[in-house]
Amino acid sequence: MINKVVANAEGAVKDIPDNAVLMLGGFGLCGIPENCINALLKKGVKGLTCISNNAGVDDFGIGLLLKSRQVKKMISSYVGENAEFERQLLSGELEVELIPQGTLAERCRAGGAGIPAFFTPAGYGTEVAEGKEVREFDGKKYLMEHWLRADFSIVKAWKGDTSGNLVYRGTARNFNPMMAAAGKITIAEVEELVPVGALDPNNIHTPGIYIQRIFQGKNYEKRIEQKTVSKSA
Amino acid sequence: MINKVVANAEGAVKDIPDNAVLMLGGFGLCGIPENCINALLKKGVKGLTCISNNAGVDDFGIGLLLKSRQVKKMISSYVGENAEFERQLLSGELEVELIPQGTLAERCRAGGAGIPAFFTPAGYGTEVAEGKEVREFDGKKYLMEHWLRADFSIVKAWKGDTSGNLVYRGTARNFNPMMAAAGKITIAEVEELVPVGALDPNNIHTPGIYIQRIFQGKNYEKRIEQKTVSKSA
Amino acid sequence: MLDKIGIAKRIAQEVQDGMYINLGIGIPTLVANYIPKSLNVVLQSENGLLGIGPFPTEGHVDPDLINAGKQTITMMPGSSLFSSAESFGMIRGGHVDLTILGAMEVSEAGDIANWKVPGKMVKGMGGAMDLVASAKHIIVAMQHCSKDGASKLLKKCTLPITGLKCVKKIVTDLAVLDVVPGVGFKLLERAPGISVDEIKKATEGKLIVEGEIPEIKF
Amino acid sequence: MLDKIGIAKRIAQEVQDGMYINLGIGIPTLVANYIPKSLNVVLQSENGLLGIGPFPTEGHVDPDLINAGKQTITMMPGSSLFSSAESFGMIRGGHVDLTILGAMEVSEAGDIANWKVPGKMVKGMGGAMDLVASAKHIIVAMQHCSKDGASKLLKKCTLPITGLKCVKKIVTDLAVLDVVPGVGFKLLERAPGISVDEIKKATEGKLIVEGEIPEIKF
Repeated sequence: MINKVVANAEGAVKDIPDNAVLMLGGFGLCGIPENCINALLKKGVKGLTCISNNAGVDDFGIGLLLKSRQVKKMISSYVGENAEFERQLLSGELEVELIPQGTLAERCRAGGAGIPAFFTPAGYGTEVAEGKEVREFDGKKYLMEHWLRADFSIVKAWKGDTSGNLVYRGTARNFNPMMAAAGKITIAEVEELVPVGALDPNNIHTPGIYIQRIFQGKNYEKRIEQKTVSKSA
Repeated sequence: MINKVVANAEGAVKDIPDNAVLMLGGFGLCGIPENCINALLKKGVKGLTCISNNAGVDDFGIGLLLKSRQVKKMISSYVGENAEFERQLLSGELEVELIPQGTLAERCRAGGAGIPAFFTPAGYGTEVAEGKEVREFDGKKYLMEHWLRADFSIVKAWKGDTSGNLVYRGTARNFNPMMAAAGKITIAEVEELVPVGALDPNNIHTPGIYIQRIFQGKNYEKRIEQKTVSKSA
Repeated sequence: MLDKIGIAKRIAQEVQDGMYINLGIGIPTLVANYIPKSLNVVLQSENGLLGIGPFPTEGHVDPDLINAGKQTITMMPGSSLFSSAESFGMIRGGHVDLTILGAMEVSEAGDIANWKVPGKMVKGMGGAMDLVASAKHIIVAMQHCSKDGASKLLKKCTLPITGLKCVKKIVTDLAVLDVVPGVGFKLLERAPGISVDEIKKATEGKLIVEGEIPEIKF
Repeated sequence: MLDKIGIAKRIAQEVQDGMYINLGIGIPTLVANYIPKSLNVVLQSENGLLGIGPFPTEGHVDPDLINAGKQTITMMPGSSLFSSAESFGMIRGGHVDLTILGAMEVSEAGDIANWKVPGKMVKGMGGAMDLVASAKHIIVAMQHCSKDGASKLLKKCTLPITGLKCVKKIVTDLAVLDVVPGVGFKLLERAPGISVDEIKKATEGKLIVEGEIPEIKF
């Protein structure tokens, strides 16, 4: 197998240039590449276009990159819960493109799978449809949507082997598998890096072919956005 | 969880009518729904359209349904290795539609995922492109292909729980997951039926939502088409 | 008049055995608490889970297990986890039997507006547009009127649309109504203590009242 | 002149460290035997496996583990299994670095015909059209001429096309050639004992010969 291991987050992101188009996995703060976000912050790369379902919160996740003004444009489905984000958006410092969540997921999937366009009913009749081709199939109206691809995709997995095979955990899977396949260069950070052969081939969520760099992250905070508990056991 | 268990193959296929459109999982003879094929044979349902990557061999798999003249049309990517098939095709008794394998897989996937059409480069410039819309994206030509859906999808898994969650084994996965999602009614036969909760939620290949009926098959032959061995250990 | 819990309870009556259900944020989330235990249903979370269980107890919170509202959750036995692409494939492909969500406005044609208020901060549509464009059956949980008394059941939506002709049933604080395509809002049940006249007054869109309208029963 | 093994050995020289490779049926399958052990490469089987290993020994045959030619196989450590949709997503998305396949004809524009002979039983294209439409780099393994001596390296293909302008390199029993878009077949190497003139005679399409043409070295 091919060895994709790099030493750390700094090494993994070192050649990401200003104005790069990035995909970042995660839903809310769940399954986000914490180590790489911190390395991008440290590196100070600017003018980024970030494709990510959410934009983090003020002091965590992509919110950190917004605060340091490293993001030029967000392509997301839901971007609330972030005061600095709102300020930059209203002042015109930040561009935002909002995409229905399923369309975003499918556009990333299409990017990885070599499908330049497809039809979806989501957004027909809404402002999302503006400028898009509409076509009817079996009596229902659909919009044509295009693939999304990235210069660099940055994903977070639970376990990964040195050849880049990944396994996610729980709902931290979310956008990570599609984004892993849609990057020209894909960087995976994992909670546990294991030797080749340690993962069951039948239960790999992202085959290593999609991954160019992998490293074991450290100090995962895994912050919870809405801690909600029940009293009874 | 919802219980989808039926007693056996006969019960699972009992309402499949003449002229139904079926999807049948499998690649070659690997991962095919042996029990349901035998039940269809016994039931004698006629005029079937079978969407399946291959058409079995003379005396096994879909080949059995061909021999008993139950199949009107095959939609496949590769149909060699079957003398009776060839005879029926040449005599005009059997219709055949050949589709590039990746396009077939993606059309089934689109059917399950509610995508009525998408673009693929496979077949551009060939006779597969005849009558199809061609469109250029980023300087490359693509064909528009439509979803495939079935009245009944019949899949084979290794393990399944009573609510229809499935796990495949090895390369027997192949077309089964996409077909499972593309059937109006989907029947799953499994080598081992386990209670709800026995499968790891993180390693389910086909979520139970796609499955309407499930049963534990019996007497699996799992015939090998090309046994190939090496001498050294 | 129904409070939020009343609306949730009444919607729970619509749930049938064997359903796969997607619950939106807010009142729809509450519906889960009132589904009879005798029914086997599965709740979908569009961020990648079938089989949402109750909120975890204090010691069992797992940051890798959240719902679409980003709340910590648990899984029922027999759950399955998957990617967002698979999840929306499920939704788009019509595999989810029932979608319950909130709305700011619904039109008599069944159009829904629930994602954007011009002039206010735009947070995004999340999965709402995908859900309303593809769901087989949509029930909306909403207040019949805004705080200043304006009807939210309209001839035409005034806010930006989330989806066209998709809402099938509405449960408000005042009434239960079906959306009958090409006809209007058909009044089915009154909330306790609410008269047909009050519902008429609170409904800007065309309201169909046929025969005696019973009170909601719990 | 090269035999099948010679062609496979010469193609194996094209393999580079770190490549993901799809091998077609026939001579391409043989290539796996001659890839230097020092190179880390991964073989893809389009029916859903990355990491094809050697054929199993007699006692270890597994009916659930076959390659695209339906032969029983084993898996290398670090393999991954997936569906046909994922597999062709990989192929279509350009993630496979090298595709090696057989051909009945190749044109000087790089068109390939390898799936159908009119009048003969049509078995289907399998994954060939997907592979040639999407591969980043395609090497064709083929005989330079048919059994009756007709060239298979043509100005235009006469058989039904599998894909247009896709072949990059050809290794035949007589020669190694690059397909140069808009130019023709560029002769790179001669098979042992074969003269440039013999290759010229055996090539119907435009053949570019520049300078001294070395013999293939193993």
